[in-house]
Amino acid sequence: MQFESFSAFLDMGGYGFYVWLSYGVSLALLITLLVGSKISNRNTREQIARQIKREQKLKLAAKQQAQQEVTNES
Amino acid sequence: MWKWLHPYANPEVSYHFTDKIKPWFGWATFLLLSIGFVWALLFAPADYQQGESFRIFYIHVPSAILSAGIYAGMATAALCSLVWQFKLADASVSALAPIGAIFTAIALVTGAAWGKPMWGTWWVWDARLTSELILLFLYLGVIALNNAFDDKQMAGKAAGILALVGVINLPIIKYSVEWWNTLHQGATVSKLGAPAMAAEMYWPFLFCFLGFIGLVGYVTCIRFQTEVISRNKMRPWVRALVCDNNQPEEAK
Amino acid sequence: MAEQSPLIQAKNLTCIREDRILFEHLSFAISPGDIVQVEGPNGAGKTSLLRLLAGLSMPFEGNIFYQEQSIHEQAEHYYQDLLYLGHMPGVKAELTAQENLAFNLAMVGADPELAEDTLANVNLLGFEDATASHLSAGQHRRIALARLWQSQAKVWILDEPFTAIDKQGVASLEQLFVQHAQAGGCVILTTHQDLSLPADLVKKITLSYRFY
Amino acid sequence: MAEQSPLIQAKNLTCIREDRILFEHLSFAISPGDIVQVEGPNGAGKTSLLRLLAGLSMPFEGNIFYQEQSIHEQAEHYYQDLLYLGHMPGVKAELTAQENLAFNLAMVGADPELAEDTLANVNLLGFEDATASHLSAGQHRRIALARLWQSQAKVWILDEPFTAIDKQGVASLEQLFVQHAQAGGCVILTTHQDLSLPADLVKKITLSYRFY
Amino acid sequence: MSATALSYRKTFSLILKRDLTIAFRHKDEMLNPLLFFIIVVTLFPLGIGPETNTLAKIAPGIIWVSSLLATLLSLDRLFKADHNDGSLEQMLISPQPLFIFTLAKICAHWLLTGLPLILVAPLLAVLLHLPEQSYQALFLTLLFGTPVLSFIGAIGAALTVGIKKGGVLLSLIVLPLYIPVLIFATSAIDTASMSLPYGGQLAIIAALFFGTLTLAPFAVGAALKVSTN
Amino acid sequence: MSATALSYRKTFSLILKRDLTIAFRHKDEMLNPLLFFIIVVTLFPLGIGPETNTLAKIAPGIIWVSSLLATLLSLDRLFKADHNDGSLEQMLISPQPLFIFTLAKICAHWLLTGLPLILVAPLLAVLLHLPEQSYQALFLTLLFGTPVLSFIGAIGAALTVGIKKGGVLLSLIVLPLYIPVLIFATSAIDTASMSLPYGGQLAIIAALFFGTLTLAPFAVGAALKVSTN
Ligand code: HEM
Ligand SMILES: Nc1ncnc2c1ncn2[C@@H]1O[C@H](COP(=O)(O)OP(=O)(O)OP(=O)(O)O)[C@@H](O)[C@H]1O
Ligand SMILES: Nc1ncnc2c1ncn2[C@@H]1O[C@H](COP(=O)(O)OP(=O)(O)OP(=O)(O)O)[C@@H](O)[C@H]1O
Ligand SMILES: [Mg+2]
Ligand SMILES: [Mg+2]
Repeated sequence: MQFESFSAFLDMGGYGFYVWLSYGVSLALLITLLVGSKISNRNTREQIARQIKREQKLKLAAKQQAQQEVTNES
Repeated sequence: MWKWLHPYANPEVSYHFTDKIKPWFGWATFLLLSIGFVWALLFAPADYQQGESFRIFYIHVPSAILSAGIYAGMATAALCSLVWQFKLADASVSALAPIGAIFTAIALVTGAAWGKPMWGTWWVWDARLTSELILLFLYLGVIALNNAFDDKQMAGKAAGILALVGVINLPIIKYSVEWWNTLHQGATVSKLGAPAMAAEMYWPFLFCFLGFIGLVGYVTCIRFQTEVISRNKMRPWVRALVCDNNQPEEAK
Repeated sequence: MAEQSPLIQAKNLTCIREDRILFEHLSFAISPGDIVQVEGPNGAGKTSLLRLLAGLSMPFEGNIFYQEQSIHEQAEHYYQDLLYLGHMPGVKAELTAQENLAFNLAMVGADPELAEDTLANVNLLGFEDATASHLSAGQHRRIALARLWQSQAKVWILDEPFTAIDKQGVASLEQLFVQHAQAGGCVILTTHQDLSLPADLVKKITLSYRFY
Repeated sequence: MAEQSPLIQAKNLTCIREDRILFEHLSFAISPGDIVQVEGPNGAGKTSLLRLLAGLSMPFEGNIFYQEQSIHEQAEHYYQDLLYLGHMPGVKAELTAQENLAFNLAMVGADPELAEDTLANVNLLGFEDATASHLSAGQHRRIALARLWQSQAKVWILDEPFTAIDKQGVASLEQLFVQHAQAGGCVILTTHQDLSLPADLVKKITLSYRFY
Repeated sequence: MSATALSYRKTFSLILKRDLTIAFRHKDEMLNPLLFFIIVVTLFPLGIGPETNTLAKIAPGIIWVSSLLATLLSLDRLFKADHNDGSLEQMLISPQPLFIFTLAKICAHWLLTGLPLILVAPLLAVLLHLPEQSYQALFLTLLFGTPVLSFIGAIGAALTVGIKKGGVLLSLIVLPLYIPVLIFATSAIDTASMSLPYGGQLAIIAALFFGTLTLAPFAVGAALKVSTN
Repeated sequence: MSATALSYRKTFSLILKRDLTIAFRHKDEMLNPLLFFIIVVTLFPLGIGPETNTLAKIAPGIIWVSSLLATLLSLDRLFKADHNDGSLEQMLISPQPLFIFTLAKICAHWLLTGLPLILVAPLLAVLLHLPEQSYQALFLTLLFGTPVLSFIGAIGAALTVGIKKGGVLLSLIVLPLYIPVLIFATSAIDTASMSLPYGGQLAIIAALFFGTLTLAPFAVGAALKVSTN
């Protein structure tokens, strides 16, 4: 352990601002990257699922329409 | 010779393969980075010249190295996509670009935050700094181009061409910037030499570096999967996959 | 027709745009002498099909053959025999009618001197030196269509060639198509107007609009 | 018709473009309830006439009156009652179908919320969120035409509204024109296709092509 | 029967919103103009050399010339897209007065080229080692000066909208008109760097701003009417 | 029956001639690019101040950055016009190989933007008080450097041709790739001003020229195919 106290740890021998700025920004960027990637993965899945559902609905509607036409003709 | 690669050119196979290796990357990253950061911040000795500010080193250098490494990977993928028409390769171009950009940004920010106390200025037009900045521009260009297309397939190919042009340019840029700076001798800054590093500094660096590599691997897996499924929306296997995965989530 | 080998053959074409299947497993053959009208409501995929046939985009699945060779494998040969006019037919607004046509003719190896006479065919006599941007919508399109009169290409793919063309123009185009077909070429076109050609001359490919 | 005061009156119009007289001393009156088809071959001056009527260009000679006032002297009043769609109908390729329509509706003071339902009228259901550049030629044009269903304007001036529209679309547009005319509006349009409306509903203005 | 008259404000915001939506179809495109300025400004040290003193001396000129050129680069598209797809025609025959339309177009243009410049100005200032006492002057001159660029540029864009090639012609018309802004703005920043008061120059720029704000929309309207015939 | 195959040279000259005709539809427009460069370069002394020494020092940088930006200004139109009116499609399905077409387009672009710059360079050099011993270096770097700008720029233009909004994106892609040319060219001129040999830099620019000459047309072709789908 290189530091006597917590405040010394925070101070970083006078370079606290720069060290914590570096670590803070880096962590923030990395977490953004990680979370952003996960979110976009989930969004893509959800979007595909939504589309599948929509298609099924449209397919059903098309089928019903076709049936109606058949009954109308007969 | 390429026979063994053949099954992995199939999107479905490579998707599942990625699924398998992803958790390994995840755990490795978690372990390595938590050890590395604690070591770097708490236990590694301060530099005799730079004092505690040296702790920036443990992020700065790994991300600087990775920023170049990821570009190399991206360009390789682009080459595969262009020459062998690998559909998956341009998915990895799209997946890698943002990761590389983030690491380049980290190298720049940490470098600037290190430069202020060490050199007394946030920024100088030094060769290394400048070429890192240009690398960021190249990454952002690739990302912007990738996002500008609505069609993912086209986007990946176009971004790949740009990445490839960029990689031909990258050595030229690096060389030119280095040369430019030595010619216009100006406010040159004495750089930290490369002394044989002490072991107690080297180990935490290694942990951080490997941790970052693990992180790159993990995020690449996630992004690659996203790209693959969004390119294969119409294929039955993606549809089955999405339906399986979503049902339990909705049940919760 | 069975004795002739087909000029163009589509096998098992599937086209997907914007995640919508426009058509699936479409197969057909077009022989010399055919005039094929691709029919369907707006958004059915007529233009998409024509662009596939012209090799301008890649099918999601399936293959297209010209004289029994895949069009992507021997693109140069195919393109020598192809004339494609899309919705925007490549008329430069800054050039005059004659310059436009002369360029197009020269690009396919025809004599650019013919441009002036050819323009007379499309009723553009007197407009040779008017820049295309100063012409009416129909005249603008006629510049592009004028190429047909000098074309040596076997395969004509025309996307709504009659847009903005008056009735007389449509009639003379239809005549030209018949001539071209009789000379052993084929014409693939889309139009929302009915062709006034005898029904036995025209084959139809009908695309229906699919919701999903 | 004599008892009604005309909506639009053209007096003695002369139009000259590129040193060619397109028409001379043209006078006509359009009353509420009229559907007027401007006819003529390509380059006859149909578009030029329509642009004059919309106040987009100035006649070489003559005047145009709306409700007995010159359209240039009370432009704001006229433009409140006017809907003009030219060859290029102002659809932004970068916006979605719905955004395009909502903007157009909002600009004339209609409720932009109606956009979604209105798109259904032109068979664009399901394409609300597709950017216009990703639609087919006909669908692109339908976005512009959708405004007609919500229009409160009395005077509709439409330059080749049927371009790229399929038969069903043409039929429903024609119906809409009749409704609009019956409600006291007027429609001035050009088209090279024959209208399938009964001949007594449609008045015609025929421009002939002049060589000099 | 006639359509409800729209308030000027509503019309303005409708058009503004449309233009911004087109520019920012994808969210991340908002970053592009910012990035563009950083890249352009980076070119100068690379071309000129890294000496801090030289850079600091020419920094105001560089930032201002960059913004002139960036404005120019984007002017061509200001009305041309609307002209080509017929939207401009629709605006000309809308019952709302034309100056609302032009004002909205110009505002959108400023938001897309002027504002990003103001936002990245601090970063550019650091990159070019601008003395700290000039920061405020840089900010203020950009704040009042960039709208003037958009206003004046719009007149040129409107005059050339009907011309097929355009491009260079536009620059020829517009650049000479930009010179006053350039001179006063850079001189204000230079004065500030010597810790002298620069209120005079700023006042002139502000006057230009208000002058063009009131006059340009009408001039643009007239120019549009002429050049679309 | 099939059309006579055209020689590559004929195709090339046809396309080149067409592009030049379009640009020179009106004779007087030939002068515009020249005027444009002169005006742009005039902006710098106005923005930076008239001291001879400063100007002479930054002159190479300014001339080169201006030519970078001027190239950029014209790149947007390089393929977009052809894309919008369908000519590009026609080229894609012509039996002639695509690289002839792209090469001709790029050459026309250089003749319209690069060449004028070389022609006015002496004038600009005088305006900016460039030392006389640098004139030759300026000329030579422009001669070999401006084609490189056109070649690289064309790749960017081809990649963005299908994108509706475009604009800044093209600059973002292209400008970073221009940096080596900028650096070597300005450093050659600087070296020359100290009466030192600048053959090294020039050789590198020439290498870039030949490299892009051979590679760019193919890259552009591939990019066009991708982005028109
Ligand atoms: C914005 C400013 C900076 C940037 C963009 C930057 C960029 C880089 C790059 C690109 C590398 C190369 C990594 C490799 O070997 O591949 C690097 C390494 C390094 N940088 Fe920085 N740097 C910056 C500021 C600083 C400062 C201020 C210091 C210390 C005072 C510093 C210390 C180092 C060290 C020690 C290395 C490792 C050298 C080695 O052994 O390879 N950097 N930096
Ligand atoms: N922008 C223009 N500038 C100059 N002259 C023009 C312009 N547009 C059209 N003209 C001239 O006016 C004539 C009539 O054009 P107009 O567009 O009115 O014809 P039209 O009847 O609408 O033809 P079409 O059926 O082809 O649309 C053209 O032949 C042309 O000579
Ligand atoms: N550039 C594009 N990008 C993405 N999707 C497109 C694009 N063009 C068309 N589409 C999609 O393909 C469908 C079919 O378009 P296509 O142009 O083939 O129709 P079409 O049959 O030619 O119709 P029209 O009669 O209106 O010309 C459209 O509904 C649209 O959803
Ligand atoms: Mg179509
Ligand atoms: Mg017309």
